[in-house]
Amino acid sequence: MTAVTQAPTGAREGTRLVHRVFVIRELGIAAALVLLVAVTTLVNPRFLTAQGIKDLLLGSTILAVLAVGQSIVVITRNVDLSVGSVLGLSAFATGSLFLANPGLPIPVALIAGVLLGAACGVVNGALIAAARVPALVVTLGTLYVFRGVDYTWATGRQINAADMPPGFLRMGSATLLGVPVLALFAVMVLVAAGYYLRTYRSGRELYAIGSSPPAARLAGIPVGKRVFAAFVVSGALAGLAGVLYAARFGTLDANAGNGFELNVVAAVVVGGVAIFGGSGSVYGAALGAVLLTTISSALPVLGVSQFWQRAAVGALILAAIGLDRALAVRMARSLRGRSGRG
Amino acid sequence: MTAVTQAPTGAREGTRLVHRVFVIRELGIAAALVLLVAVTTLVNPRFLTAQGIKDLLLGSTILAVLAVGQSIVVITRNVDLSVGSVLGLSAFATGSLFLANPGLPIPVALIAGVLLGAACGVVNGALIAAARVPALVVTLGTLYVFRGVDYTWATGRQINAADMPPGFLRMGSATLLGVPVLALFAVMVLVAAGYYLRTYRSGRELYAIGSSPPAARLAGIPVGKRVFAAFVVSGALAGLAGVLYAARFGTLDANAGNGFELNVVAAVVVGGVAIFGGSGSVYGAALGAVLLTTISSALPVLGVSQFWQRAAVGALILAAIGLDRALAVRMARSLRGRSGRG
Amino acid sequence: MSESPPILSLRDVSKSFGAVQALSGVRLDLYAGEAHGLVGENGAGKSTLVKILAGAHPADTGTLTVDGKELAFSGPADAQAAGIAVIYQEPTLFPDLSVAENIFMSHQPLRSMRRIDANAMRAATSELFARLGVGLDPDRPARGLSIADQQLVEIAKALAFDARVLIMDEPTAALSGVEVERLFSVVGSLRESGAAVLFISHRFDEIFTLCSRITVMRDGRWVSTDPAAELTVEELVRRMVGREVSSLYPKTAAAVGESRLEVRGLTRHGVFEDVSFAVRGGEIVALAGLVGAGRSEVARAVFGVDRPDAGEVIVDGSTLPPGDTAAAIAAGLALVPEDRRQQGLVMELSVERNATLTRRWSLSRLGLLFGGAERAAARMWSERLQVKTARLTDPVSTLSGGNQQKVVLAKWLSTEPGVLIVDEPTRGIDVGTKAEVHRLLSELAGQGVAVLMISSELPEVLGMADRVLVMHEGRLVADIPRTQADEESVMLAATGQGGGA
Amino acid sequence: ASQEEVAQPTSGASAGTGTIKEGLKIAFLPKQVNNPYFDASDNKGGKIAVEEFKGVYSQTGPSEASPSAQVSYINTLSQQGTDVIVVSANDKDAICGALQEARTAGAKVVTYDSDTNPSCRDLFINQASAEGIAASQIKLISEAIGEEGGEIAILSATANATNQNTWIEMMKTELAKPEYAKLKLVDTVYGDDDDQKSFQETQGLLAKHPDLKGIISPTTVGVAAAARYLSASEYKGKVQLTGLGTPNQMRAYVKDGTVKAFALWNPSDLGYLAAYAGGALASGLITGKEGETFKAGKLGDYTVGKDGTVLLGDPFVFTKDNIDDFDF
Ligand SMILES: Nc1ncnc2c1ncn2[C@@H]1O[C@H](COP(=O)(O)OP(=O)(O)OP(=O)(O)O)[C@@H](O)[C@H]1O
Ligand SMILES: Nc1ncnc2c1ncn2[C@@H]1O[C@H](COP(=O)(O)OP(=O)(O)OP(=O)(O)O)[C@@H](O)[C@H]1O
Ligand SMILES: [Mg+2]
Ligand SMILES: [Mg+2]
Repeated sequence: MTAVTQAPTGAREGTRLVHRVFVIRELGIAAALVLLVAVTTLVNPRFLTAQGIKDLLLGSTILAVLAVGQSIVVITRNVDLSVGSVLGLSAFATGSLFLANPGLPIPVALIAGVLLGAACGVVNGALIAAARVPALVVTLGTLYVFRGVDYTWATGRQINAADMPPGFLRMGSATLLGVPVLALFAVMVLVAAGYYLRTYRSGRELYAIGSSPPAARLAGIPVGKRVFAAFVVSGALAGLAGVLYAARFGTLDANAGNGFELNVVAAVVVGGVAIFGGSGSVYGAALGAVLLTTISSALPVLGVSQFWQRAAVGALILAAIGLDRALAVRMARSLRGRSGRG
Repeated sequence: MTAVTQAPTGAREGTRLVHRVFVIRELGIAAALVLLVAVTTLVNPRFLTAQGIKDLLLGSTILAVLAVGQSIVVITRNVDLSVGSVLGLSAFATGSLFLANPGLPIPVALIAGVLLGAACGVVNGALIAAARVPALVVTLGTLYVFRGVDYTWATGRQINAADMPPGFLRMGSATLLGVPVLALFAVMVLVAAGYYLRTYRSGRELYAIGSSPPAARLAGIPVGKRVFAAFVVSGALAGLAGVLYAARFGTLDANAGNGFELNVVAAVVVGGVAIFGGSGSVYGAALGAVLLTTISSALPVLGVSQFWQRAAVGALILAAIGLDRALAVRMARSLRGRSGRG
Repeated sequence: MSESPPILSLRDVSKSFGAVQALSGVRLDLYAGEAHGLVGENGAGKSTLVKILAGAHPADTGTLTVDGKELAFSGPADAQAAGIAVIYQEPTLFPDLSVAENIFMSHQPLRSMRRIDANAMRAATSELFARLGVGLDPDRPARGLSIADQQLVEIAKALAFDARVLIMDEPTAALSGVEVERLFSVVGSLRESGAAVLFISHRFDEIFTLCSRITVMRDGRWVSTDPAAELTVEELVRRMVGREVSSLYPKTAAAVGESRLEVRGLTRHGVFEDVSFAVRGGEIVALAGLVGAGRSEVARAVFGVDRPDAGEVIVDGSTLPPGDTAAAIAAGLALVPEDRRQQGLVMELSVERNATLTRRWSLSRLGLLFGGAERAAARMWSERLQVKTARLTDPVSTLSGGNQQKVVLAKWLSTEPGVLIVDEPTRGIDVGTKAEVHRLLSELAGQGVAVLMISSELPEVLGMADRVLVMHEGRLVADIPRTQADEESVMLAATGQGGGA
Repeated sequence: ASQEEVAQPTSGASAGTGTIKEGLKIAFLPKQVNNPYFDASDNKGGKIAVEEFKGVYSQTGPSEASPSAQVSYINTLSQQGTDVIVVSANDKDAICGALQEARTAGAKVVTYDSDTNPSCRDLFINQASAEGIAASQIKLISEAIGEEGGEIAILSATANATNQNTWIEMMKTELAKPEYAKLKLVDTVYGDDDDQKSFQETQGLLAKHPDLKGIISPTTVGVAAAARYLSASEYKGKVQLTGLGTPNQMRAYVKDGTVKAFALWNPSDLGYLAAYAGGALASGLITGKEGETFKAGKLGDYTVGKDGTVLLGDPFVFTKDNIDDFDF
């Protein structure tokens, strides 16, 4: 109560800190990224040539697209473990589509992949709504189901670069003003998702749902509908990532994207999206994805044994946890100080 | 209140149903298992020879041991994603130990593996207690870290059967009265864990914690200590599973147990342990593990395309979710009927 | 007023939760420009009525008419669309979002292309806060707000709606006098602009200041609706209670013995300060105060759930280590928490397991529980408390609310405590069980147990306590013996306007 | 009971004439069924051979290459009274017990592509000797780089892969020869048979070694990933690549000039030979002893070598000129 009549400057300072804390989270990853790139470039200047930058961006694209979708789901206090399988399915579907219709225009393949992914998202969303069971369990089930469908469809076939139109493969490595086309997709997705989450009512409602589901329900937010939509978006982005995967790697079998789910969750966590919803941004998640990929690319250049790579990813996650914890403690202290009765 | 003075028979029926529902969950898996084995045996009678049974049991052992550990953690409303990595580490350690001390007695190797696993569990438990961050995130981090340590240690080496004492390898396939020795380990672990959870105060408290952490804290239960202990047990069992893995497969590299974490969670879910804690039993989880392994063995015998195997696992998870949901609805209805005024 | 048709009207509305009939055949009319008071005892069904008006609960039967049109709300969004804004009794904020966003969630001001206009939203929030005299920064997150600030944000949230019907469920419970005055002037201007206001409060002075008509509810039923001018406080209380109060409170005098619980200078910064009191064996001491005064927090700190910043707790002469619940239990303390479903019981465990969850020492050897001993102890206590259950192995979630309450009591009584702290012991249980619980408390005191009872129900406090301690804004402000305790003296102390200490 | 089943056809055979009996049940058990390589070896090689000598062909196996997965398949095949099990072992030891039991039950066991312990099988059909592979890889990269030579690196599969490690050792021996004095092996990295990892490791190699002239990737996933990376980078044509790959995977990159030549045994021939070897075993024509010979249809005569091993031959080299003759 006292705070109301208290020095308003103190209040302002407190909240400014809170703001700073939120920005600090993303800045922290960005700083880690810059540091990593700088050190690696010092050791080996070739790391940051035009080709090097292109490789970094291309390498992060697929994980970043998945991370954007995943963070939308995680913000609502859910999780989508099926993204790796959806990516695999969509990648194989893209290849099959080109195999069956060699002259297919690229946008059609893109749309088909996105639609297939969205359909998988619809399955996830519908099951979660119908079974009222944690998304973790449902998407664990569909992880296996989608992958099984992929296996059954592929029956051991492999689709190769020669089966796909050269124009499509060229998209996988082409650049526009030095920026890879695939990365442009990721940037478009990121900016669109980030803008939507910030400036549209339904976007803000996703945060509200993750922050407190009962309060969201009382506020008249259609919780079920929004969560459903989040899963459809996540599926659609995984579908898009599948098409990008096909364009980038050219060789496709039923194993594409196997095990990606945990990498994506790791990227989201490193990017500062709270796993229990309500806070974090897609920008952070995308930065997390870039950081994780860059680590994998930088370690070989730095001459660090590749065996350490996994450990580095793990250390990064634990460091992110530590940072989050420290920031939370600091923020709680500043907020407590200001609203105290004393 | 009215129901109390109302027809007591109705009340009795309602609660009897509730009881039935709890048992039904495990019976459901057992029935599915029996049905699967029966149908497969009808198709091919050799599925159920002494050798067939032995193979089934041996195949399920490692997953069952992991599932027991995992369900103890899940019951407390946590999850341990690092078990696959701990298994890998412990398996490689066992091999290295025999490599360095060819004459090492088998029990020493067992104890070493369990201790190593428990040490990993201590790391998990301590991080969770210190960071107060969801276990999902922490164990995702240690999943990478432990695997990274494993890689770095192995540096591409492989340990082969010839490096291990024949007695140890014989343990991997020996039988005692027709039951494989490894399966006996699993049964011992299962019975001990089941008995402990049912009849020890601290075991009971694990359920209380998962069911309602604030209630548990008010009841004077040392929540932090118990959760810590659950992670240590899960780690120790993953360590034991690693030793069993070494005995069974004989060939060890740093990839042992890669990707097991999701299979284990799947087994636990199929076994009816609620992912948000508080209910389920280790028996159910172990049955879930046996069912998942049996499906994989039965499909080829049934002549079902092997590509369907993953889809079958997914379908099993979704069926388990459906069963849980149906039971929950039925139970809620019976309770409502029982306590309604009408 | 009654010439024009009501904006909103309810007829024959009933609602039950399992065994509890929260509402039956309730009616209510709200007219444009009126402030309508709604009073009733705890558990009379006021909040349930609010939730039905808000679309948060569907009514079992009955009709809801807005502007002459019969409506069926399928969710809160429908009620909002019909122009109904609600301040719930418990704050419903989003901790991660900013205060401004909390206020405007789902109806943020928009600019082109349906985008949120953040600047307009911030400005509107500042303006609302200025009207209410609140000094909060619109950009700070809701996490960490005090109960009073949360309540103010809730009020701002409802005002932001420009609603035609504004429903306020105990909005003033945590507010100070200045803030209440501001709120009333805002409500006054709303009324002048033609809105209807439904106002729920336990403070009669507020009801009479603000409201032109008053509806009384009792045990989920509509009792009366009359112009405020035709009513007196005594008449209201008579209608609310409607029964012989004395039979509800079978307090028997007990021999008061040694001091068993002593609290000295207990402090948790920002929550309560320097709380000192003592409870003697055989004595029932009530801890009264307004919602949010800090009573539950004191109980939790005494019990070691929360670690106090300063002060000590002495049980039977020995000082407890701070923040150690197990030690408190071992020393003979027992706490029946106010939120039983969340904190008191493990809903999935059976009655017997719940009942013996805290009985750690005598039933176990080396941590091993002997099924027989456990079952016997559970049966003994269930019988003494007359828990109605088919079997002791049933999960607690299958019991009615009152029986759950008894299981919580059994759970703590089975530890044979020397000091029993009960927080809102009769919240949400029906009249018959209420009397049973009271009888039991009195019986325990008779056996020499020191009982500390936290209660927001004034009749319960007055009927049961040997001594009434009153808290106001985190401080102990009065210690009133039974003979001098009456409604007025306790309320004055609780609202910080008088009292001794 | 199972022994009787197998014993019977033996009596009808005429061992002296050297023909394989008809009606033999021959089952292929690859490491993993959803793998184009095994599709080629089994369904496009083994199957043709089995049909040539009028046996009954089948293929079964796990969808995931995990050590324990093959055991139940072996048991099933043995229970079904299969005469010959042709298996590519996911684990040297894990399936040994099951194979021994199958042999006790009367089945002949032929391993191909990836061997078990010699004691657990009758014959191993070796696709190519380690020496042969190493020699061809070094020869190909040397030819691709040309006279002046330079730095080369190896992109392997996993660090634990036994066959990869053997080949790498042999390549080092090969490089010590005077004709390769100008080639210098500067690095060995592991792509884990994963597209993305292989991409990153290739990137890393090129960044770390500015003067790198050539990459050898003796793994099908690795060579395709490296080719895809090079084909779309500024290094295309400047850094040479060779390795072990399948024609379908590599077709695009051979045609666009990223890769001049790469090698692989013909997997169809491997399956074909394994089927004939199994047929000969089950017909009692050979027993698996060193020095025995048998005729493998269109491939001609083969001799059993040391440790019951039959060598398919030298790796086949694919170039722009012949790649369109193959489809696997
Ligand atoms: N969700 C629920 N489930 C079960 N019972 C409920 C639920 N909500 C309310 N009740 C019961 O309905 C009855 C009426 O409760 P309600 O909250 O409407 O009372 P109230 O008049 O608002 O009391 P107070 O003055 O304490 O706020 C109580 O007996 C309560 O226990
Ligand atoms: N979760 C919380 N976050 C911040 N402050 C809190 C929280 N819970 C309680 N408080 C503070 O503690 C004070 C006392 O709350 P408490 O629940 O103890 O009151 P009470 O007197 O028991 O009220 P009630 O009648 O509701 O039980 C409140 O004013 C509030 O400022
Ligand atoms: Mg209320
Ligand atoms: Mg309270």
